[in-house]
Amino acid sequence: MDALLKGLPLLYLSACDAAKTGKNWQVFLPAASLVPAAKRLRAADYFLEDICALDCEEGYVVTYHFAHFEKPGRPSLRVVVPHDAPSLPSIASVFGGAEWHERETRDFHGVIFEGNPNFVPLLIDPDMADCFPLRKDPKSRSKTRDILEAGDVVFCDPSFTLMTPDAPAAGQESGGEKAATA
Amino acid sequence: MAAQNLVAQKPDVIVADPLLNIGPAQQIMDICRSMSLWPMTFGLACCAIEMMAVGMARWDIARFGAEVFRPSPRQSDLMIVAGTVSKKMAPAVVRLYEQMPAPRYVIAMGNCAISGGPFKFKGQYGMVEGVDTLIPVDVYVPGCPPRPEGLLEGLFKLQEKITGKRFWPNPPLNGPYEEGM
Amino acid sequence: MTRNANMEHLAGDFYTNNFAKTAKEGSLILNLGPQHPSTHGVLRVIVEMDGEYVMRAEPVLGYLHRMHEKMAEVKTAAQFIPNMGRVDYGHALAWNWAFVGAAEKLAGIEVPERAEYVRTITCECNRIASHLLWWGAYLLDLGAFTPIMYAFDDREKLLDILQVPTGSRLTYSYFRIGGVAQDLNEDCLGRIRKFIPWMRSRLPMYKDLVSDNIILRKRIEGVGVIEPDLCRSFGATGPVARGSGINYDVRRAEPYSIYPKIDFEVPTSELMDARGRYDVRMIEIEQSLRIIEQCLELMPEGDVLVKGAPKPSWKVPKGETYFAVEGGRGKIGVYLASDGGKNLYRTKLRAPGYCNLSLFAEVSRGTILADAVAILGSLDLIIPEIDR
Amino acid sequence: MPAEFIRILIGLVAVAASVGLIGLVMVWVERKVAGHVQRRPGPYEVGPNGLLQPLADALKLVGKQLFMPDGADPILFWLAPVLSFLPVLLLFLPLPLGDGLFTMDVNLGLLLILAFSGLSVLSLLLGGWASNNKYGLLGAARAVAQSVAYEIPLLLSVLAVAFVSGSLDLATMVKEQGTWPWNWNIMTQPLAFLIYIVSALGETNRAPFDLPEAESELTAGFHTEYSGMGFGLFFLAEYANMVVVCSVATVLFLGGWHGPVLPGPVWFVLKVSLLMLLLVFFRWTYPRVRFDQLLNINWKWLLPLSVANLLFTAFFVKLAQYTIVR
Repeated sequence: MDALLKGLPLLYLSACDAAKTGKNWQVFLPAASLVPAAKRLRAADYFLEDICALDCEEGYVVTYHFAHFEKPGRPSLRVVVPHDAPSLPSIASVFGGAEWHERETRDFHGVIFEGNPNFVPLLIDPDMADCFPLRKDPKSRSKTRDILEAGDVVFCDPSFTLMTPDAPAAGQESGGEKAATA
Repeated sequence: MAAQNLVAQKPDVIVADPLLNIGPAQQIMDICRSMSLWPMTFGLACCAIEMMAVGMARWDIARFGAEVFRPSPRQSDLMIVAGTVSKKMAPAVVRLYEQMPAPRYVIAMGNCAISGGPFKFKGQYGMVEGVDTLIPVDVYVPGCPPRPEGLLEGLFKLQEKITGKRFWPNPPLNGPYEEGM
Repeated sequence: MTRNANMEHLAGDFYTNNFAKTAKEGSLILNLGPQHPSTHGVLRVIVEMDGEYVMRAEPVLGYLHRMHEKMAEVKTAAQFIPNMGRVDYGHALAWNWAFVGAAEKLAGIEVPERAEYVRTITCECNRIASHLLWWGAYLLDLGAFTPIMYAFDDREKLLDILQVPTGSRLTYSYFRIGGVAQDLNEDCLGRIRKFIPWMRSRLPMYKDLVSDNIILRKRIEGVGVIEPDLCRSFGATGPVARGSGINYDVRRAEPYSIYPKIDFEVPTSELMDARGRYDVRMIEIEQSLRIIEQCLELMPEGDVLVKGAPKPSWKVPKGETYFAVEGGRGKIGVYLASDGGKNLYRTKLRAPGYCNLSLFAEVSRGTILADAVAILGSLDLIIPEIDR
Repeated sequence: MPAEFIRILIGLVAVAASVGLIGLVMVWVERKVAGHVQRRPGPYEVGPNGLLQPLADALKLVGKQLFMPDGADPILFWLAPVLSFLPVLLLFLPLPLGDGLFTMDVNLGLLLILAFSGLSVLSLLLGGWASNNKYGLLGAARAVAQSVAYEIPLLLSVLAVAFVSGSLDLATMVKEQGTWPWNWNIMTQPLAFLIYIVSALGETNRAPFDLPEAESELTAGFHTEYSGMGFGLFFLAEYANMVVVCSVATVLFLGGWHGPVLPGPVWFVLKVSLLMLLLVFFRWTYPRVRFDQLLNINWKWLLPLSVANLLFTAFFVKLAQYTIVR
């Protein structure tokens, strides 16, 4: 995985315990490296399992799960998009199947995928397409690091603080909440 | 669709009282109607499989003349709402009902069609809680999904409703039950 | 067709209009569904047709969106199991397994060995039932009315078997976090033992009566060719991928439960067409019988539910996980994320049918309408699973 | 000729009544056969063994609301079902049920049947087109393409038999054949018989050639929008067409009313029933063919074969004449 994404600007890369989390690599990317990373995975014959958005305090963590028909393992690419402007480039041109997964993510979480060829509501009635049912209300959001496993860190960009455990346990809720509602 | 009223409209042509009401003729027609309820090929969810099972060899709804599943609503008499009606599906259900020629009957099969069933919860956003909020329902068959016997019993109830008489014996209360295999 | 004032109500809804924007002048736009005999429920496919040829097709989903992922956020993990029986009524136990397995993985619960065998046996029985359902419905799509009756005949026997431990015919919620709800009793095991040779004797008849029928062969051979690369691009799995020659089966690729101990083959077909997918499914029925047979032999005595199994109010420990099983339609994946609260933080269901169907638009381009129906059927669609 | 006129009138009434009856019986037979093919009882509870089932269906259909969709052509829409049914009645007129037992003595009976049977497709076209429904339109287009195509091999195979008997009069054609099966035309024209049966399936839109109403593709095809008796008439016409097709096959190939021991009409009805049963069996056994395959079967196989058959027949008939004259 390390070699596969060499040269791309990454934020965070860690090896995970597959027996517990079901994935063996997790990579946080800046939105700009998403399409190139997807292209590399496509060239390495990976296929897209699904796209899953997670509504956390810091924003929507959009996870792309990949798998391979011959090799074991499940690398996952992750992009964090802010609550107020959830927008990502579409990888539908790389993985044909991503089109529907992206539309589904839009239906549930309201994440916009720029460049999706047919970006209309898929699962939800177009009349109530803006209800975004899986968005959580700010109070019930959790922090990313409370849910996701840090794993064995291979690389971490200094500016990336999502997974670093914060020293003061207090102030966790009130501080994050303000940021989220903004 | 939001602007459009989803609930089935009253038909433009109200069925007028017959000029000459011949009781026996009416009764014969009722019996014919009840013995020839052609359902529409219209499955929504899990219950649709049990609806299919009713048409299959083991239960064979054909015995009661109701195996002629018509794909076109124009030719069917009975709409078996077999499954969950979502808000997205609701306009289609209403339209299908309106496309059926009178006299038409509706069986709400399964808890979802009756009340939203297991999918009715606080904060639900896509479910019609009971198909009877959209179209008039004649018989409710509860279950999740109802067993095929249940649907057959629903059919008998509908026949009873049409003719005012139950044609088939009541099921025994304590068996005998069929041995499988 | 010309439009006039009194046809305004036929002007089409949001999707039709959206689709028609890019339609060519003079082509016919046809809505198959949401009520249409060949869409297996409430799938809707908008097709642009030139005569009998499908120029373009767009599936429209969501007519059976049942908010499973939302429900997971208002229920505890154990309370959510019944939902899994309703996601895919064809192969409900695989979904049971995927969810329960994910929760066990996250909590690190070890399942008693007998429970693993019970799970495998029931799940494989359910897989046969699922394939039989597909087989009958597919032939109905192709205009043969009789095979479905025979398929349901066999399926009923399986349902009778599964009814004993699970208590229901279709929407099972039999697996528990840490095992299964109850053991297979002697009655049930005896029925399974009787069923295996019986089903084996039926398969040659299916082959003679249906699989080798010249009309059927002409209808499905060379129809809907899916290249392996297309499977990769769209994430198609299960019999669809195997029918395209990809040897991918989650039971082998990401082994779980006792499958590593069991000797079975993963059938593939190099034909890549509807015939390939048909053959793969028919062989899988045989293989499932083989698996059940071996399980019956190897099954140890013991508990079927781990001691101190989670109660309904059990909280899933913090963390996230992904667990995949092989369902009748392909790779079923359940992603769980928990913050340690009462309910699950996020549950994402990866439905194989969803990915399989997404390549339909690609494959159906330029085919005849009847072929498009044949392709749609060969993907084995269960709509509740796709819409979730 | 008042006598002739009265004969036709009585015949027409009898035909109309019997077609209705045949329709009812056939509905029952079809559902029962389907049931037995599928190992279930079929209609069972309505009347003894479900015998009253078709009657209930028919009365119910009569009592249903009639619909005409918005934007449909009112005249053509209602004309179509009637038009599909009436010509079929005429087809029964020249059919000889027994020696001298026919309604109208036309010495071009075969021609009359072929001419009027071509009309039925017109009704399908009108019905599909006038109902302002896309499925209907597609079904109608299919019906026309299919009917036009299958008319030709049907005609050619029939013509071969006409060559052998040297007449277009149905009664004469039957008389040419003998009592025993080896005296029937099927022995001299087996290929023509096969072609005829296959084309007949295509002409009557029966499975596996039921493309105009292909359920899984076009919901109900050309009669998608017809409710109640409009649909009922189409339904009835289908069965009536089947009867005609099987009767013609009996007359041309199976020796008509000829047969040992039993009286002629009984044999005739028996043979027709067996052929009908065969068609019913086809329907419940085979999957549906695809549209291009349907046309391929016709243009690439049936048509060349029937032309070849016709040429051979003509050649041998000429040869036989020549040798006999010698």
